[in-house]
Amino acid sequence: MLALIYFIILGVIAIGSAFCVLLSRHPLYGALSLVLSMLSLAGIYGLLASPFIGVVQVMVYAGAIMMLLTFVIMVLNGARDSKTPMFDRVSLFVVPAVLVLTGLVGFVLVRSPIAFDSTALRGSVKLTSETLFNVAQTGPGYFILFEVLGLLLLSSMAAAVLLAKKRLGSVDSDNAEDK
Amino acid sequence: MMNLPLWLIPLLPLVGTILLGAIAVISSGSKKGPSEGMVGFLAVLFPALAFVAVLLLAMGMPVDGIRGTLCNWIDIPLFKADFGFLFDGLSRIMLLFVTGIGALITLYSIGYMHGDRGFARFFAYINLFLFSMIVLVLGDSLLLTFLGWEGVGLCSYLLIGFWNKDVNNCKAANKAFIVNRVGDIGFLLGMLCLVTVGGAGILNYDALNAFIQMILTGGHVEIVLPILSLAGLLFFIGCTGKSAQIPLLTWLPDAMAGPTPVSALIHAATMVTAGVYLLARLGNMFALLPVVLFIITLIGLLTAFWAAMAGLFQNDIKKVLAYSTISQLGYMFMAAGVCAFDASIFHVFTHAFFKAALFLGAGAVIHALAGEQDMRKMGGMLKKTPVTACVMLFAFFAIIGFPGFAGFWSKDLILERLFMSGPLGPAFYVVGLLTAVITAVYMGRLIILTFFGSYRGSKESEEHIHEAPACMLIPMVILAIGAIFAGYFWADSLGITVFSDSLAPVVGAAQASVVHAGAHVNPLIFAGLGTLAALLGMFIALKVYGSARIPEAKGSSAPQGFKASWTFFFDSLHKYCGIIPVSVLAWICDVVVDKILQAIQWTVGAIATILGDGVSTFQVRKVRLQLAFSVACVAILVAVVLLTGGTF
Amino acid sequence: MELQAIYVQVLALAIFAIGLIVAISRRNVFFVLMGVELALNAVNLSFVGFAKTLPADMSVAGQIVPLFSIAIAAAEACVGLAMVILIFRNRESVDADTYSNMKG
Amino acid sequence: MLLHLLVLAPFVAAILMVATSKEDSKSSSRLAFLFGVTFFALSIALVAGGNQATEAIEWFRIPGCKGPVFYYLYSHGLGAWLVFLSCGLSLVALVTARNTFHKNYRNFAIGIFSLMGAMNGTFLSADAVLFFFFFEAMVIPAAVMIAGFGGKEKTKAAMTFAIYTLVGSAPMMVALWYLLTVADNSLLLSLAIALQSLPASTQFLILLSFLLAFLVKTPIFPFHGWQAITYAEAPAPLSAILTGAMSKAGVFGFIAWILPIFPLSMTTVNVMLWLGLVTAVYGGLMALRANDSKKLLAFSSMSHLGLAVAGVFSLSEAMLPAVLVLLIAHGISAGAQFFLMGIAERMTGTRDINLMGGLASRNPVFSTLFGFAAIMALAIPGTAGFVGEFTVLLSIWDMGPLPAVVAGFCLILSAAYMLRFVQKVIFGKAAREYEDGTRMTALEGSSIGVMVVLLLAFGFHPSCITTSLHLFDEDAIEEMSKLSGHDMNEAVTADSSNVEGIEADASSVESTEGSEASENASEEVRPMKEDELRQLDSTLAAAGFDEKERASIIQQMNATDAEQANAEATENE
Repeated sequence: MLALIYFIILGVIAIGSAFCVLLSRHPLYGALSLVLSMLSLAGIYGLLASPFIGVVQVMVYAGAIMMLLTFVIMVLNGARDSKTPMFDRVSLFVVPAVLVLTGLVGFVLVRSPIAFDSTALRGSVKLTSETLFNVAQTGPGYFILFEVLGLLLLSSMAAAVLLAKKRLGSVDSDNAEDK
Repeated sequence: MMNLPLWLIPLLPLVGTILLGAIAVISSGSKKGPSEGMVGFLAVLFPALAFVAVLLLAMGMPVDGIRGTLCNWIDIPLFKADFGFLFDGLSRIMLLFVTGIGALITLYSIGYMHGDRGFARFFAYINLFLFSMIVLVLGDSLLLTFLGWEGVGLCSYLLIGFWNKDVNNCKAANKAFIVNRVGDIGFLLGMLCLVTVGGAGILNYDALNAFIQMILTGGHVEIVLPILSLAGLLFFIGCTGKSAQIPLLTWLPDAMAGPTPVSALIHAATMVTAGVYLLARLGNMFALLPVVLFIITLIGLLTAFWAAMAGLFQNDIKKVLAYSTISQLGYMFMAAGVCAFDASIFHVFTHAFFKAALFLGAGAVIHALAGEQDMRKMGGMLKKTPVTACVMLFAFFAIIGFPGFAGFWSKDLILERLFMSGPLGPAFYVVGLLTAVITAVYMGRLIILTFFGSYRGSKESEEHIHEAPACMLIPMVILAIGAIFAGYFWADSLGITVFSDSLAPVVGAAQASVVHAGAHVNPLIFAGLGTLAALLGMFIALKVYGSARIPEAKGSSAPQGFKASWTFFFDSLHKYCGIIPVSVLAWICDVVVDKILQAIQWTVGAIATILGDGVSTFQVRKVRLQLAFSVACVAILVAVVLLTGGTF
Repeated sequence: MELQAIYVQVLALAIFAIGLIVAISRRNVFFVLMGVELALNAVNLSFVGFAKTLPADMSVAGQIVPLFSIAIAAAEACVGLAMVILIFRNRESVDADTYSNMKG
Repeated sequence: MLLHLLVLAPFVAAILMVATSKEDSKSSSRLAFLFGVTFFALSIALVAGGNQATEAIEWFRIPGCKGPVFYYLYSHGLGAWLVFLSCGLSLVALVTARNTFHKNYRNFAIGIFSLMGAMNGTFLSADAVLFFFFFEAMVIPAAVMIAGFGGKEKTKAAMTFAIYTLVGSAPMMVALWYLLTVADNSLLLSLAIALQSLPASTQFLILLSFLLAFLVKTPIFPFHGWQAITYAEAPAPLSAILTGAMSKAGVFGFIAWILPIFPLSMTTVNVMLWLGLVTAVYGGLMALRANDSKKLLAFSSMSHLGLAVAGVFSLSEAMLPAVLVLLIAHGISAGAQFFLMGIAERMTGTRDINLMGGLASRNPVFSTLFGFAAIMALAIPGTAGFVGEFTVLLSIWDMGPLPAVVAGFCLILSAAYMLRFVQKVIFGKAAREYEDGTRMTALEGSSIGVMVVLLLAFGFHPSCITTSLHLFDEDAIEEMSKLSGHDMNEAVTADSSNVEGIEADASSVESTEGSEASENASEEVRPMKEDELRQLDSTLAAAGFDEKERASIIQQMNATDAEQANAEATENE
């Protein structure tokens, strides 16, 4: 019962802040609303007996990613534009389509007989680390995936640096030198 | 001597062809061309050798002939054919004069073609022709005969269009080939017809005769008669094509566009008689088919009469001879039509001599006049070219059936057989006789216009008139001698029947099967009537053309090749029944059907393009819109899946 | 009235829908990125929610996969933002529609 | 090994050609020539070697289908001779292209080799999917080469060609896939068995979609829209290959795939026969009016192929060797004509026959060859074309005199258009003043000369072609049935526990599954016997002249089918 109440509160916050993302004019406000939404989701993870994911959610998502996003928004001053309309005619397509899709999927979901299993494991650090690194027990699959993920992050970092750095001889850098 | 293999005979000219062809191709690059002496020697050598081989074989031939199978040709289910040769009485006679006259005319051509750029090429063609002709008469199956049959047609095409710089010659050649092709398809379908009746091996002559014998003894004639008649008719169409009978005769006058020796060899002496040969060869079969025989007689009669009439109106010396050839071929068909196959072959034999002599003589005249072919510009050649004139005169007597000359014996024989052929015989006989009169008239006209009177050409050309060289004269003289004496091989009135005896094993059975119920008439009456006809014709010719005005030659007198001056209505008939319908059909295909198909193709293409354009308007530059569409479509898909209950 | 598994899923669905709408219908490129993040979050939630409906040994995957998905989201955000910076430099605009270089 | 070499090595050769220099056409042409000669020699070895097959290697499995797709090559007489055509024509194409494309010779050679590999694959594959794969793969190099080396309207021609042929075979792909979902595997035998289990209307639909692909490829009358423009715009050496070898794939499909798989109704056979004849007449008439020399040749080949298709659907006993000889004769002669036309185009700079003429005096050697090739196309007796057309006519005559008369009319037409063509191109006087282009080289001349000599040789000795025909001999059928039987057993062991029932005698098995299995087995036997029967027919026919035997082969097949069914029924009892 208590869990349900917490869930409703957190869920309402999550959805509400998600709406704020949708409706806010300035990206910075949107980003902050998104952080709020993510935090409340982290709470729900806790409710669902997955504290580790909740913590990772707070640290990586709400912390790192959103921080990066906010940083970039602030760095790019032009992000604050008032010319671009929030919605246009495309939205007329999108909103009903998504709503219909959601309705359909929701319809199916509601009819499906799912229920919590009491034997489901608690998503603790121990469980996670054992699954990931105890190769002898769970097989090498997750471990390899983990390593590959490391490579992916590394390469994305390199890509980001390469993409975002100012190239010598580019128009911008020339302009900068002129100034 | 008996060990001479049969395949040697066709092989010799084939070797000649290959050698001369190689020489022609190799020397085509050089300016001067190959040595004419060597080419001429090679060209004559192989036909002459073939003649010798035939002679040797003919001497020691057993009564029922020699058979030799070289190897298998086609062997598939339903059908089997060998390269086999059959040397019997019929092919012996045909081969003798084919190779003999062929060798003579080749010799003549050396003089005639002197200085021509395509000297070696010409003789390669001639040798190829002789090869095909030998295969035609020597083949022991219809298929092998067909090989020769189309082969001679091909050579005829090549030689008519020999001077291929003039497109008219090419057109004449095309016409000859295509008209012949129509006939050939008849032949082909006739063969298929026979295969249907008699099975895979039937095309062999021996097998065919055995089959016919089997039918006769078994009494199954009624059963196979319709399809055999069809086959017979189809074969006859083939014969009309090759032998220029109604309705496929218009190509022969045009074929005179070729060099004159070619006209002599191919379009008078040998190739055109292939149809008669085929009729005689299939005599046993034709003897069973009264309807077909009647058609053959009628066609032969009409052709003989019509061609004689047309011959009256020609001004080109070679065209006159061409029509006379058609007319004589008509005689041969008449004879074949009343089952007198030996008589028709006899006429082929004598005709080969005198017609070849006539053509060679005409060639000598044309040669002397440097290419002039219009009779209206000739005249008085008797003094200038006496040998040629004598040869022509003898041949003239032979063709009109002057007593004692070759044509007399054979033509009388045919007319006699015609008369006795049945209830319609006398009528046939009268028309035949009338034709003989007309023959004498137009041939007399030719002789008078060419050799008598005074020269009507230009003065400067008169000085160049000269007698032909010896290598041209020798063959002419030999042929003239043949034209005089060839008839004595079968002088019925004198009781000499060498010729018919030698043919009897082949065609005797067929002729015996058709019993003539006509009253027996003294042969001397026929001889007398024939002589009378010849004399009458000569008299008319003398009266009309000897003294009367000679029509003025108008316009160009160059050989007209494609355009025969007057062919009654057969050219128009071909035009309206053959060429125009095909052209219209082609036009419909090209302009109507093809355009419709293209329109359909275009419409489908256009619809696809429009649809594509329509779809591509959705492919806008807005990524978000694309995404929106895809989301909407996912929604639709999900809805479909839900509604159909997951059937897909 | 206990917390039902289906509630979690419905919540995830709602957030996913909002994320989708944000990602597609907003023209500001930052909102596009944020919409994607929101949708990813919803998916993670769905994973965890489903993991809880499975018996013990099978529920482990539901705990691990969201981790990977979060890591990938981090990589995606990293590269995505770099690209935004790059394009912004050239176009001086955050309107996603002006970025389009496709020939229609 | 030979089969693998012939199918795969051309692709390797194409890849190797990439390594050669693009600018230096000399060196690349030498390498290409070397490869070409090698493949030609291999194809001769294949023809001489008789029937052979490779190991069936499992290639992949299509989802939704029971059995695997094999990489399984099999050479019977028909395929081997067509491979001979494709290799030979490719070799000559490589030779003649040397003087035409100086710059891009390398790319041309790459295209030719990949086309050759695809064609060989088409003619040699024993697996339907493999066949289809190569059948489609042929189009791509050909279209690319047309687009790259063609005439003025090359893009349009390439598009038309590609779209027509690909769209034409699209229904076949669907039908094949559907058939595969029913069949045990994609070999001929199991397809034939599978087809029999389908309802008649489905069978007909599948037949139609198979037919369409081959009709378009051949091409047959209403579907010939791509042909004229493609052959006209393609570079002449490529046109020669297209008409000489690739268009044979259509006829090959009729013989090697349609006839064994589908039980054809009399109506279908008649319709196909008349379609073939109409094509033959139509092609002839169009050729009569064509002024573009290559279009003329295109229509002429359309006419000949129409005749060939009509011959195929005469279903006479003599059909197979007859059609094969016709195909080979046409392949070589039409190929030679296209090559010569390419040389003529190079010399005179035009394709319009009204603007040509007088080549006989300008270039006698060329004209001799040209005339020879035309004569070969006319089916003069003594050339291979005659043997082919005569025997095909013989087959068609089996269907009645009227079709044969129409076919005869085509032969007359062929004389008409071919002579007109020869007259306009090499005879007469030159229609206009022009600079001579590159003349025919000795190598070109001699290679085309060899083709002409080959035609003559086949004309006088066609038995080297006709005796090599054993479409499916016993070994191959055993192999095939072993493959399919093996798979069937596997499937059955997986499904039911009643394995012994299948291996045991059919009479001792009472259960429904057992009887089903025996039914399957008997069905598996039937088409095999059909093939044997056909072979038996062809060998027997030379001896039997009975009128009854001349009844159409359909009835025979039906009768024997019925007999067999009876026999099996008695066996089962």
